[in-house]
Amino acid sequence: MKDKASQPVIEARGLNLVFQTADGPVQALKDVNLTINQGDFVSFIGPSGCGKTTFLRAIAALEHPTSGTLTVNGMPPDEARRRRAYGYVFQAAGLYPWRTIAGNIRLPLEIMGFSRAEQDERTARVLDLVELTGFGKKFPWQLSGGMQQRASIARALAFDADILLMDEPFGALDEIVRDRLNEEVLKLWARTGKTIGFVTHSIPEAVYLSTKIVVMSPRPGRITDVIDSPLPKERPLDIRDSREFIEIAHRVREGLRAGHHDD
Amino acid sequence: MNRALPVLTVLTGIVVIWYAAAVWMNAAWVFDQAQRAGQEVTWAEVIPQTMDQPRPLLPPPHQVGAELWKGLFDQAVTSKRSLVYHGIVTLKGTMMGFGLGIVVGVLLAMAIVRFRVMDLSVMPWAIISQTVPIVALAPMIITVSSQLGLSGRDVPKAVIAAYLSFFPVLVSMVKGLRSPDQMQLDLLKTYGAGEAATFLKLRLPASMPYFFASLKVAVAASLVGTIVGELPTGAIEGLGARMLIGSQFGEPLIMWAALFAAAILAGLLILVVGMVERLARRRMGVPA
Amino acid sequence: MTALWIAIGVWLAAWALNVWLSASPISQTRLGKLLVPLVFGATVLVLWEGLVRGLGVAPVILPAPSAIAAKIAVSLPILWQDFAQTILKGAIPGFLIGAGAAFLVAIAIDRSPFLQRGLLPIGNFVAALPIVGLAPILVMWFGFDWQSKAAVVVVMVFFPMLVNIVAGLQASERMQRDLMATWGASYVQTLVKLRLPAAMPFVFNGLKIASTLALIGAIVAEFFGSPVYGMGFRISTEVGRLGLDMVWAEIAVAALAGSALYGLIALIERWVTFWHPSQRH
Amino acid sequence: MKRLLTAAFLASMASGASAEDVKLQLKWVTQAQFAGYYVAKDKGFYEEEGLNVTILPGGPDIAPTQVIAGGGADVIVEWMPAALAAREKGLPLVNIAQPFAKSGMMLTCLAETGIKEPKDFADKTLGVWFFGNEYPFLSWMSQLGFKTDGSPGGVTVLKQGFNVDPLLQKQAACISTMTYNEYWQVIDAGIKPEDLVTFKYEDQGVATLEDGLYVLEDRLADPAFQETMVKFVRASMKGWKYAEENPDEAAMIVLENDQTGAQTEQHQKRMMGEIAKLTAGSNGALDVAAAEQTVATLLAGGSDPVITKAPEGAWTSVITDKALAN
Repeated sequence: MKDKASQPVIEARGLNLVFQTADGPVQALKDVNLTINQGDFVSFIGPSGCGKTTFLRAIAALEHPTSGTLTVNGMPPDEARRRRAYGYVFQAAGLYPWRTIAGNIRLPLEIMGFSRAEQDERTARVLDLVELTGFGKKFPWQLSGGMQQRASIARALAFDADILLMDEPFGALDEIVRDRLNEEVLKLWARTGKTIGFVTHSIPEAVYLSTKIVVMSPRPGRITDVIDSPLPKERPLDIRDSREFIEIAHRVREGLRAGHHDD
Repeated sequence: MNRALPVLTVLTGIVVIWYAAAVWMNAAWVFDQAQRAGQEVTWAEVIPQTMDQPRPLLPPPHQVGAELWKGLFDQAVTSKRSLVYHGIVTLKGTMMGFGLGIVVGVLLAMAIVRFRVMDLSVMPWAIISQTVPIVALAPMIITVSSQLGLSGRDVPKAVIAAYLSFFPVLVSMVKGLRSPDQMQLDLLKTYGAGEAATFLKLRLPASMPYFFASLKVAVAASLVGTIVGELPTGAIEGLGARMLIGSQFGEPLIMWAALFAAAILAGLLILVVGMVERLARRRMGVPA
Repeated sequence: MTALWIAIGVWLAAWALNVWLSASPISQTRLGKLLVPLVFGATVLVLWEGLVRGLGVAPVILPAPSAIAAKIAVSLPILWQDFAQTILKGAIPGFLIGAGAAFLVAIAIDRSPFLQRGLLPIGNFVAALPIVGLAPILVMWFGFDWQSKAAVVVVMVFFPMLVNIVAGLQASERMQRDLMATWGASYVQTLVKLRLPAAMPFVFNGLKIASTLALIGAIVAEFFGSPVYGMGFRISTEVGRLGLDMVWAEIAVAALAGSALYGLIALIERWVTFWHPSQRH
Repeated sequence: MKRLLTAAFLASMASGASAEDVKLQLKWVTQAQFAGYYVAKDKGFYEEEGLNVTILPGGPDIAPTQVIAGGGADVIVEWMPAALAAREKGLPLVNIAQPFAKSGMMLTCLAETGIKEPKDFADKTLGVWFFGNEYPFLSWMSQLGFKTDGSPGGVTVLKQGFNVDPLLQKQAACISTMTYNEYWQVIDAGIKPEDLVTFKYEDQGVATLEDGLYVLEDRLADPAFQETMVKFVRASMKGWKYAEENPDEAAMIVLENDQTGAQTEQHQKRMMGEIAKLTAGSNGALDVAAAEQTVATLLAGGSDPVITKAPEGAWTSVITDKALAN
């Protein structure tokens, strides 16, 4: 199935995932087929319960599909996890309150056995990348929400994973902070060329960031539309006023609405 | 079944270890006796002899069980040999102490939340009070209460039990009465609510989950207090007194049976308080 | 009777002082937070002294604070000997062994949800039992010296600690455990870097409960047999000899030791769990 | 030491209690050691005298001296050493009757420890009851020249709990026992009398008077109270003599009054038999020579004397004289 030209990184074929709950089985993912290529910025959008987070977690081997195949870099997700293929950013910053910002960024590096010198070097580099230089010695609770989230992105970047998975990373932040962080993520993506999986509720955010937008609908969670964005790689904030942008946003909204009509 | 199986497994493990320990600990006496009589004994002869000694160092489970059964069911409940009778005495002390502890804890908490001076001056001492080993005070409490004309053993016991049980109530109630946030308090202010109304309509209801959560700890503390109170204060009835009497008369079986009766009583108390808590929570619409 | 009136007068004056103090900005300072309870404690002592003197309470019933202080002053060597026997040899080693054992067991059963499900309800139940009733049995097993006292303390401390540590080990957030998983962290790494630090508030909560239990256990156990020194020994024999001033002297020492132990734990807690919301001011 | 009792307490005593109500605090739990009082109550001897007697059992941490000081009892059963020590502490106890003529205390040792006579105690561990009961032992050791602080050549003292375990567990070479109680617990535990060596305090010349009746001196000045005590002592002694003559019946009466429900018939009957040996020959009147011997023993108490000077007025024959007169 490998196509060398497009270099698929994540491939899902006929993926199903059923949770056993107290109220009986819940189909979280149904017959999901998706290919994500090297360097893609893929957004997953859809209402609550559509399985977008579950799919992201399945990629990171935090959930295990009931049937179907899922490969990451051509291997099962568990294997990929062991090879440290992922940087994961959650909605909350999830920083350890007993560690400083630098200590938090260093944590995955310690676990992965980087040398002390390299830990320091990488920590300094990613702090600079997210513009937090000088805050390394602060404790998380001494920082604002936006800064905490940047630190948590820095932490995910520190060990140079191929794939960055972000689960509504800016959901809890206000609009202005969010815009700025969106810009920064784009810059990061341009600079590092990483493959990014991004879960969001926000249509403008999805359109602004992505090269590929995956629209999902709930009960059971499935993909209803995959939109390849024609927007250029360079995206200033005011691109959001362009006609193309509005058209894509419109298509996404239609897709979401269609998903809703279904139930 | 899913939840019972692990517990049963662990319990079985405990019983097995208990039997092994009983053989090991009680064997010394058998060997000693044989030596005094100038005989040799083999382990095969020793093991049965460790199972039903009248004064075992560690009575095996079945011996304790039999004694417990005898104490609980083979006597009229009014008999002084009945563990039910002594259990009721202890229960009475526990409930008195528990009630007193709740009243003191709640009143103190109200005063502490209302008056800053109470908060500053009393709270630190309430914490220190719990670091004073209550048993040291038990003889004092008896003397002082007998001087106040209370010669019965109930009051000193209840005082000791209350001493231990008021603290968890106090701490939880202070937390609970302070749990409404500024927004809720401000809202009531906009309604023109006075201090009393704020207390009744907001602080008190808000503190209830905290209150009920503290009861389990408080009732267990109260039972410990009552038993401790029955040990050195020379109470002549109650499970604590049974333990002491068992120790004093060299009847380990009585002691062990009383210990297990106390465990059963503790289990029942916690069960009942837990049920009250769940009921109250459901009535207040908090998911249990 | 005048002594009583003076004492009541002092009480009222001190209370007024405290009301004023707690309303004034001084009470926001560290000094104020120390001063107000101290004034309160002092007034209790004054009132006690006044009651005893004013009502002429017999010293064999309730000695005055001054008499107790005088007794402490002349009995320091005995008090120290008792303190060493009961607290240093009985309570503290028992406390450390009990807490340490609970810690090891908690870690040992951590990987087995089956064992946890089996042990936790039992541990929770036993933690609520009047374990102190085991004191006479343990004295029979471990002899009359400090070993049996330490054993009583071990048993009393073990279960509350176990329950708290196990609860603490489950206290880390799921998200943080997931993060650890995405980094491919091993069990030990997750334990050391995440779950143990996250468990610390629970551990210290347990330690605080255990510290008061330790003192009770060590003293009660001495009622059932002891060498001819130790705080529990002194209390029970001096009650028999009507040496109530000595009894109260021992109670003062016990309160001091208990508060010091509690304070020490609270201090370490502040230092270890500085990051916890309850510790941030 | 004049204002020993609180004004409040005296007031309550004067008004609260009717003259014929008597509260008796026992030294220990309900057992045949106190058979006389229980017999007197059950057989109606107290009632015949017009008394309403309440018997309060004791327990491990109940000091009768403290109970009477707190106003919890009118009369207590106490050992003379403890009573004298309390008197020196400022609690003016007076012995008004002495139903026990002899001491039942002894030291019981395991023969296998090699102890044959008192001098063999050196470097051994001895179990002693405290709580006011240690005084005769300390006097004895001081007379023998043994230090009790565990130093070499002395003896190591352990505070014995309320049972004979230290001996059975071999934690002590000898333990304190009463002829009527703990000694038999050792025997019941399966140790044969020939495996034991006993030293009665009586035989060692360090006996002190045990179970006597004590009241507060101030109250004795009140003629009405005196009269009540005369009746009380008379009825009590009648109970004791009845118990001596009908030991089995007395034991059963004790058993019925046992609130702990832990006493056994066999043990109580045997105890009653032994107790009868100690009360035999006492009509209730205190043998002054025995009391003086007690004082002498206590004064010889070595470095930490139980009492520092001979007491005055610590016993009176006023009550027994009247009680025995008719």
